[in-house]
Amino acid sequence: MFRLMYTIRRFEVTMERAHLEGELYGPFHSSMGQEAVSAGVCSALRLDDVVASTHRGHGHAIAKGAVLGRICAELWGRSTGYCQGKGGSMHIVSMDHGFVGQSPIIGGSGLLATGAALAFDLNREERVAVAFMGDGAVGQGVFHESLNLAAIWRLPVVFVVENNGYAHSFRAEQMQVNPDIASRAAGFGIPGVVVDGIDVFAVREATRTAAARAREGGGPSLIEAKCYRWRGHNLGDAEHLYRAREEVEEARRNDPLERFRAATFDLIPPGVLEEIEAAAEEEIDEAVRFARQSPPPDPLTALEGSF
Amino acid sequence: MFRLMYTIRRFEVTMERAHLEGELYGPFHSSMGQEAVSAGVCSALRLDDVVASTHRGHGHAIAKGAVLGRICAELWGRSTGYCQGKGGSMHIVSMDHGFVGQSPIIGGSGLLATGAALAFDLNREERVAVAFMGDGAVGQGVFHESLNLAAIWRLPVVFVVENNGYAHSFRAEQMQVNPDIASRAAGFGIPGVVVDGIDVFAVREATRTAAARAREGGGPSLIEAKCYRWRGHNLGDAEHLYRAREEVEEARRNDPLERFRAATFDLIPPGVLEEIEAAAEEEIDEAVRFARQSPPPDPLTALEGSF
Amino acid sequence: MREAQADALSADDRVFIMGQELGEYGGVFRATEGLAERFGAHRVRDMPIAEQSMLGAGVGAAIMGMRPIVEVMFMDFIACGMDAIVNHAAKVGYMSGDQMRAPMVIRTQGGSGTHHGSQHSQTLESWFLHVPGLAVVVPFTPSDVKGLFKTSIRVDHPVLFVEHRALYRTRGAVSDPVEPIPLGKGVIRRRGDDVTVVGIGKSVGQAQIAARLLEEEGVSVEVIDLRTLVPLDVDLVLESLAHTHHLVVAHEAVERGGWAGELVSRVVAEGFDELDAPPLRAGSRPVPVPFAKELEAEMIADERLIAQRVRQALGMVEYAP
Amino acid sequence: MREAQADALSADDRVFIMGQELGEYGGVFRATEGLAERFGAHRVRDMPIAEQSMLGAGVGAAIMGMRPIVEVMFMDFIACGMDAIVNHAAKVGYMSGDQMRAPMVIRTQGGSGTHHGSQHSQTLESWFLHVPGLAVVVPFTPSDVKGLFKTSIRVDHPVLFVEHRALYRTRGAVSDPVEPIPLGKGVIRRRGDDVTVVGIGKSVGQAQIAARLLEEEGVSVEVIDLRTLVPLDVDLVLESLAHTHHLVVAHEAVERGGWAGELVSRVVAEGFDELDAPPLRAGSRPVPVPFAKELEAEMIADERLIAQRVRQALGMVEYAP
Ligand SMILES: Cc1ncc(C[n+]2csc(CCOP(=O)(O)OP(=O)(O)O)c2C)c(N)n1
Ligand SMILES: Cc1ncc(C[n+]2csc(CCOP(=O)(O)OP(=O)(O)O)c2C)c(N)n1
Ligand SMILES: [Mg+2]
Ligand SMILES: [Mg+2]
Repeated sequence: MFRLMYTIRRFEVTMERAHLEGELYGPFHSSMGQEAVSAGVCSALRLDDVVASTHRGHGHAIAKGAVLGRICAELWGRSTGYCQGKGGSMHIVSMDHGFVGQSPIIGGSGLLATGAALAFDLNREERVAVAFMGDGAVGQGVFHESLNLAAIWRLPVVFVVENNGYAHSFRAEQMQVNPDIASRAAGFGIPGVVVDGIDVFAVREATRTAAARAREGGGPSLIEAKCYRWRGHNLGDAEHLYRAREEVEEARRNDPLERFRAATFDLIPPGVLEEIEAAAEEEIDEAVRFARQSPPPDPLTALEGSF
Repeated sequence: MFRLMYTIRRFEVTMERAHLEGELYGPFHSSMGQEAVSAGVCSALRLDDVVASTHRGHGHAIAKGAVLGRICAELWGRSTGYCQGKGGSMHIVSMDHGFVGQSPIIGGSGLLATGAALAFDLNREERVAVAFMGDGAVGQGVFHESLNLAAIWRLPVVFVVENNGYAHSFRAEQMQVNPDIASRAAGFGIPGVVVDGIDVFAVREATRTAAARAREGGGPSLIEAKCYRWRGHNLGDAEHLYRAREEVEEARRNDPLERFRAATFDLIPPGVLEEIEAAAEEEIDEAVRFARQSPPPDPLTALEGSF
Repeated sequence: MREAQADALSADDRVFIMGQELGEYGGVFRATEGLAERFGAHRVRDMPIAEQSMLGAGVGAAIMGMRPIVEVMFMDFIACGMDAIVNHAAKVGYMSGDQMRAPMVIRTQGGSGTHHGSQHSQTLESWFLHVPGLAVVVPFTPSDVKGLFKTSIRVDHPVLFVEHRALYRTRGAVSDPVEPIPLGKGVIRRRGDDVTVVGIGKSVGQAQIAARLLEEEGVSVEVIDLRTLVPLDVDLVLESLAHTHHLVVAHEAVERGGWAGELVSRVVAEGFDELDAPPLRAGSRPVPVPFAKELEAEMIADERLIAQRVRQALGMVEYAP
Repeated sequence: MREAQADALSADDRVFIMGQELGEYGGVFRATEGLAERFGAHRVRDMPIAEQSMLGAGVGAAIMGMRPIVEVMFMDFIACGMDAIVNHAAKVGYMSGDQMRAPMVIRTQGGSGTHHGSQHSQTLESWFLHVPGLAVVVPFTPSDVKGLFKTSIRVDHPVLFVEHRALYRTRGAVSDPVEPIPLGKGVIRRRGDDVTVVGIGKSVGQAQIAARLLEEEGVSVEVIDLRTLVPLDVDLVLESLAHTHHLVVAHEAVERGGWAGELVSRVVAEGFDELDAPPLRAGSRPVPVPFAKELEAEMIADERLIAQRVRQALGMVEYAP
């Protein structure tokens, strides 16, 4: 789990730099600060469980096992990317790893996961579908439709709302009267819990419970993971218009990686984490090399694959 | 109130007959059995409050004061109808009476009422907007979006869900895990109450409370009025496919008109209600005459009024 | 339609149906009658009223290998589920670099004639020509319904399958077993020499009626049923024009922005020299569909309008939009 | 745009703005910067992410006499609010027999070029030609933005007002005070003799670039900016054709099912004899907009495609779709 979290952190740092240096293009939404949610949720899943994600999905893809080189190559718009350059940062898919796609249409991930769970239910498979969503998704009607469908059909879905405090510039308190998103669950007759999204163990535990329940036919659950978005909404976001630098600094003191270190201080021998870090960094460097060396897609492939 | 309820009842009976005799065309959704909700809600409102309605809206229109002759003429597709024949049974509007329209797109009435309330809020007017909705609307995402918008902006809206047990053939229990629709309110931080939709006094009381709250800036409320749809979903509905005749007969014993009579037995002198009935019948006959004698619209008017 | 769906359910375990009023009720137009009993309520699923999530869940199930049939009761309600169709169903396959596909059939029906008013009478298939990623099928005869459905449920892409309310009671011979009909192949429904009238669905029937009317006036009309709008069988139209040199394209949808514009533009670009006169369109007037029958008759395109456009295309009367 | 909105807010109490990121943030494209401070957060309202109810509440407010400006951040998200626009905004006035009107301006922006991928790059205004009840405005120059906005906010019907992301930074002289520009009147942006190229918004700029390219090849191009799609200024195009006799219609939207088909059909029906060659369309290829720049360049219609279509229209090279 530390490896996952560290990889995500370094990945975001590295991609951000590549963007600033003009090597990458297109929108970029960093998941920095939210690593414990990605890692905690996905480490509680099986390989054949599936995850649907959002515009802020790098962490989810990595945590679900997608290959870094192919993610990088997609961000670089190369033919070796997961989507052969057709997707980009907001549309990574790795079917091999059950990462069934991102929907940057707010609320869309809930639909995809509900549908996947419906497929599992029809095929009597013991698989679970997870929808990552932002707190912004809670404004959307489809969020509620998904909860309701999953509830009445007892579908194996875990809805994970990453409440990082903001939907772009909009604070969660401005978007709903009741600040606990988990409270929406009751109206649909499903469990709703709040977890500390900085604590990877707490997230994993909550996900395990929800996934086990889903697998046993107990139906969906809603997990609200409270966390904080360290970066601007996207690269180039004029953050200062809506939040103070001090607020961000304060929040960053609550670092999921440091929290892990502190929690495992007595358990993990010195040097082990450092080794993991080095290995992760090496993997990322390698992925970047792969992306850079990959050829761009053949333009004519743009015209293939659609009715 | 008795007059309203009785008028609605007789109106539906009369229109149904005109339909069966081939004089009317198009879909027809009878509100028979739900008269106490229409009358209870609307009698708690002021003239300049507004009501948005659904496909099953005759009762709402009548209760809000719309003129019977012009409603009839619209059902007959005549030029003197409220919408000059462009609307029909599912699209009555009477701006003069604050009956701002029906939306047979399930969930649409909630949007219209929320928007009207927004206008009142912007203009600092002490007016209230009511959305009538069926239990079926609770499946729609926009139902939840409306509740949320009205809640965060504390808009003067009263959402009235007429839970008549069915959305066409679909029973409320099949559509949601938690059978009390009012329970959805809590997730949005607004009051939600269940009332007996057969008891016109209870409905009126609940509406008064909600409307007063809205008028004082207290924001929206959700009222669930439990009632029963006496007729098929629409004229020609194959009811037997989904509900037993006995169930309907049983429910019809709980007649809102009879309930009113029983409740007021000691208060209203004999003969008074009969006089009211006679007057209402006369009014309906007159309305039908007006519709029948009105000319059809000039075909060319079909091409006017739109970009 | 019922048989087509039953066949699909029997033939392929991956097929299931979602929609409102499907189970006990058998569909408001009876197209799923008895199917829930026969195949179970899990494969013929009644839905709450929630178009966006019904269609969206269809996409989610499709990418996991299922073949959902999703029924949108009235085409007007497609507007409630547009995001699921346009942004998800039509795009997930392409965007993923073909790692996934979203094979699903979105069944719906639309059109005027039952006096349901403006929000229940629209003909909206033209929107979907403009949405790359979807096939659009609009069958006319009962045997085409079956043959095209058989193909649609097997295709690896989402298909919008549009029926017309007025055609649910049409009867016609259906071969057994029915052959799948390829998408993108129109048929000539009637041979003629003077003008080609092209339509889909209900408009084909109206074109045939118009052809009979015009026969009395000495005009010989060829009628083409395109059967699918995506793919669009422009070649068949061009072949016919090589013979008739005059074209009228008919649809009940509002003329402005309707698919006839696409066909006319293609024909003009690819077969300008075959045209002896401007191709004309016979579509409905640009207003919502009103309730009253006198009003509806004024704005909806019907056999009379088609006949009039033919006369105009042939220069028998002057053209007026 | 910011000034246009500020003017509207000052001039008319009934005007207010709803959308995401509008208040403190000033809009993702800065079109509402400072407005919340100046006019108050109740008149410049930040919205949760809920397109359907944002647009639907706009309709509800409009029928009570307000004049909402509703901003849909990316045109792609219009699919999430389609029901409110199509079934409500466009129809409530008509259906009510004119007892009410729903005057509102739905602002949005779309198009490619920022590599946002398939779900954030669409150009979808063509759908709305097919929705009677809405005006569709697509301005090109900064002064047209102001002039057309001024009219749009005063019109008694809903107006879809489409901006292009690439044009937010365009500068240009804007007269003060700005005159309202009537809807349905195009302008000739460049005079030419050999061919008329018609576009809207960003495509007008591309047509001008193409015109300069073609000048070097000895081709003289007339460029028309339609400014609004509904109403559609067919007369101006016909006038121009009386001079040039050749037509190319350009838009970034996917060619299949796009509005160019409407214009071509109208022109052919009403001005067939003026045409020396088939009118051609220059629109994007029928696939979703991909992320990678090489792929996007292949499918998006741009100045090179426009120039090529002009050559084809003039018979300089052979036509290939
Ligand atoms: C349907 C839709 N509306 C609006 C947007 C624009 N948008 C993109 S991200 C975003 C904020 C999302 O906030 P949240 O869900 O909390 O996710 P976070 O960015 O915090 O991870 C918005 C409004 C969108 N992508 N989709
Ligand atoms: C968006 C949408 N989906 C489906 C329908 C079809 N439909 C019409 S009425 C109805 C049932 C409505 O049930 P409910 O809301 O309980 O109202 P009731 O008929 O009981 O008054 C349905 C599904 C519709 N009109 N609109
Ligand atoms: Mg957030
Ligand atoms: Mg009901």
